[in-house]
Amino acid sequence: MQNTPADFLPIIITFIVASGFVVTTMFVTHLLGPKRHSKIKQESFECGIESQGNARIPFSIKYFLVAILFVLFDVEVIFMYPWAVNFKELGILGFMEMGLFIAFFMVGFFYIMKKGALKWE
Amino acid sequence: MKFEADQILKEAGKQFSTLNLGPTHPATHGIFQNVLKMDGEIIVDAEPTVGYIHRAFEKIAERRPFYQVTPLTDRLNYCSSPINNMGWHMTVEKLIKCEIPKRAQYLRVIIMELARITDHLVCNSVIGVDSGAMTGFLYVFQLREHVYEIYEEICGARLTTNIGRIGGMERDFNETAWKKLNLFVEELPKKLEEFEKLLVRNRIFMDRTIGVGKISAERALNYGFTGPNLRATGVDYDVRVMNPYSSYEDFKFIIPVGKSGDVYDRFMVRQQEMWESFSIIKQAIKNMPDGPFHAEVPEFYLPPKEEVYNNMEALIYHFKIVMGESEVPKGEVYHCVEGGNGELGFYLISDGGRCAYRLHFRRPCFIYYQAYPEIIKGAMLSDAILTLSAMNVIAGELDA
Amino acid sequence: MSEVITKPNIVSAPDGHQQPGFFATSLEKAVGLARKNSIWPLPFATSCCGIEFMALMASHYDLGRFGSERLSFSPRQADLLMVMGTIAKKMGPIVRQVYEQMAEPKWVLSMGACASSGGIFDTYSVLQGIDKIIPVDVYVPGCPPRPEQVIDGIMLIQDMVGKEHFRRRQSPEYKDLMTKYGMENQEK
Amino acid sequence: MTENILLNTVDEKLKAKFGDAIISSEQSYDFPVFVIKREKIFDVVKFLKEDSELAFEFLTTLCGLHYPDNKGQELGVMYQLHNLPKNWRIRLKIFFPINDPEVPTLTSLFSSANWQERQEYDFYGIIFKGHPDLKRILNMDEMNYHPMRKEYALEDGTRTDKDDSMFGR
Repeated sequence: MQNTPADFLPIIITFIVASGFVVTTMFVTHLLGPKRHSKIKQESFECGIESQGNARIPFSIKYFLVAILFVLFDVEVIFMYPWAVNFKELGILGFMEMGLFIAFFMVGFFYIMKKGALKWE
Repeated sequence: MKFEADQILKEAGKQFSTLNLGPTHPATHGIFQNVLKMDGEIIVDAEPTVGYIHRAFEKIAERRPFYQVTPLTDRLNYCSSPINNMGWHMTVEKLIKCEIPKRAQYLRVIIMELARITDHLVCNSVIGVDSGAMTGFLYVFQLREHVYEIYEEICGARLTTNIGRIGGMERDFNETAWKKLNLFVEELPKKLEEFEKLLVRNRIFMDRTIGVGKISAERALNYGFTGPNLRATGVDYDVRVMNPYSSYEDFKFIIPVGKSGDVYDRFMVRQQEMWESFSIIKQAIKNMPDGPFHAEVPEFYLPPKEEVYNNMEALIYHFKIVMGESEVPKGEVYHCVEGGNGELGFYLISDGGRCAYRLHFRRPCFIYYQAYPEIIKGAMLSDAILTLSAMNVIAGELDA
Repeated sequence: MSEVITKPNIVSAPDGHQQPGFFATSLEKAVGLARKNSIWPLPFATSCCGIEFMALMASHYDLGRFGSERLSFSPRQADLLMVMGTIAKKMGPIVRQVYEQMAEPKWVLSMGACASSGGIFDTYSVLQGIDKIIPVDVYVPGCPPRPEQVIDGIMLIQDMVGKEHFRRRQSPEYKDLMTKYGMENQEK
Repeated sequence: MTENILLNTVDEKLKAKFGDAIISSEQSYDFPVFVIKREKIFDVVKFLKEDSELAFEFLTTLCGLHYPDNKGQELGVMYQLHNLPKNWRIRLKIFFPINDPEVPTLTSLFSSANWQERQEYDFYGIIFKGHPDLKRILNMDEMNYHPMRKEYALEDGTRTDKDDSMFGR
């Protein structure tokens, strides 16, 4: 099965259409939407009162840790979707393969639990 | 910029970040501001600011004749305005020492208990909304609409009802009011149970509310707690039982009491109180005495319109009341009712003139919201928001 | 219910040139139609009108039928500032700050007598009507207004949104209105 | 009448303990009312709270009063105490001149007095000595007068649509 460059045409077209849609909508809304800049509008919204102090202050690593762990396990779930869709055709072999895949993640999860990354205090 | 970096590093030692749970915030259900000093997710200190809808009720009350203060009172705790109206009317009746007939008292009890149910419905469903369960709110608001319809039959208004008069009720319940009331009484248990099933044994709700926003009974009393928040800590103080008014002594009902004073106990106390109010309403409907629905206090009770148009005394009394010339006994009186949030007291000094010389409202929300910083110290931010809605702080009553 | 409604009433098309196979209308009307039925309200609820707004959002009077299902509590994604309830003088600067930080095009609906004119609270501490600090498009009377009255106000707002010209926010009258309220008109 | 018994018992104990600091004691509707000298108010409330038999451990409410015409006693504060187990309620009043509105604070006895005293400072300008942070609570901080005093008007005068001639004012 030899794929000639012409076979990639539909992919390119969809790519162009997608990015074209994004660019045109951004451009059209920028053009159509009325704009009125003012100093107060540039300030950050602080529930209605003037904001004091600098927003860029150091906050604890725990937030970042929880966020990254979430992304990690979220990506893991994405790999499960194609497997879950044709779950029947893949049969027992596919099931064991996915079981192995999940086992690797469980090892990582067990490590996290032991290191106490998810404990908040 | 070198200086900027040093400054942040120096501050990184034990520097708390301040978070402003500001005036316009969806979680505060009203207009309060709390500047929270946070260490990560834990609240270290809170500095509340109130008074964002201060409308000077006490100053207005010194310039209005007695019957015109009622529309003021139903903007205090506007989730259960009939209770405030009745409280004010009873204060004036205590001042002029007038005894209102049994039927009017029973009608008042029905309306007050309906208002208590609606107040607790909003508070409990908002606790659900703040802990993530939105459906409860939408189910329960349907019940509240049916109670609005009953109010409309009696006094024409939905929310700020201005119900009742000094000396009794302005009119008896008409035919459709009774029909709607009986319809509501049939429908309430089913809907309330459905709402309870949603939240009470819900794993997430229990984890989010048990042990959150605790206050001990002794600290609660020191902070002047009354109402469901005090009963949640274990003190069974209820004005309807302590000094009964409007013939509450004829009804059998228990006072639900919590144990640990946390959000779950407050929720359960309010839930149980709704069942008690429901049973009071049924008792009131069952043995409703007949007779006049207002007392014979002509110089205070506005005569019905048809009488005003065709007999002389009613016209004179009507004129005297409306122009506020009816002579009021001198003296000072304090009367309190069990409002949606606690003991709602009216301290009235009258010098015999057209208006009250001084009227002070004992507003439960204003008094127990002082404990909020102490309760949320050391709690997580999301628990602080849940505690705020569980204490049912109503801005109108707080900043009156 | 006398007759069962089978076909839900679809929003009527804007007036335009209709021929078999195509339909031509001005871009303004098409964009106005889209904006009109997807207004995101900012519920600036302070007191009793806020509870009536809850009734308006609940299932009985459902504001979601008019496309304003999604409430936005931050002014950045709000089109309509619904000021509901008493605005004290302490609250005035906050209403003005939230209004200024809303993205154009923006509209203001003042619900209730207190927001529109100070209502029954003509006292030392209440701002007598929010049109003293921000321009208001629709006033809804009532204390609190019934949900039907507010829906009528929302439909008035929808007409204004539907017929809004693109150049309105740059027109001289709008600029004078802004300077009258002391809001600066920095061009770029 | 049960109230009179309460009036007499509390009256005797207070007179025994404080003598002439209790200016007057009478029964008004269902409340025994005691007018007390301003300096002794803290000790009286402390005594009422800690006394084993009286045990008034709940401060129901407190509010300011303004009588412009009785000279030397223009401003006043009313406290209401409540003995929950026995359901006894009493009312204490103190009066003092307007040019020296100093009153000892009760925040050390009842934390609920904190904001209520701030409210009375905001309304009447009564300065509560020893209060943790006595500043305005309900009104704007920039307000320079105390609005609840009798001489100030209710309206702020910016309303043009209400012309008083129609109301006979």
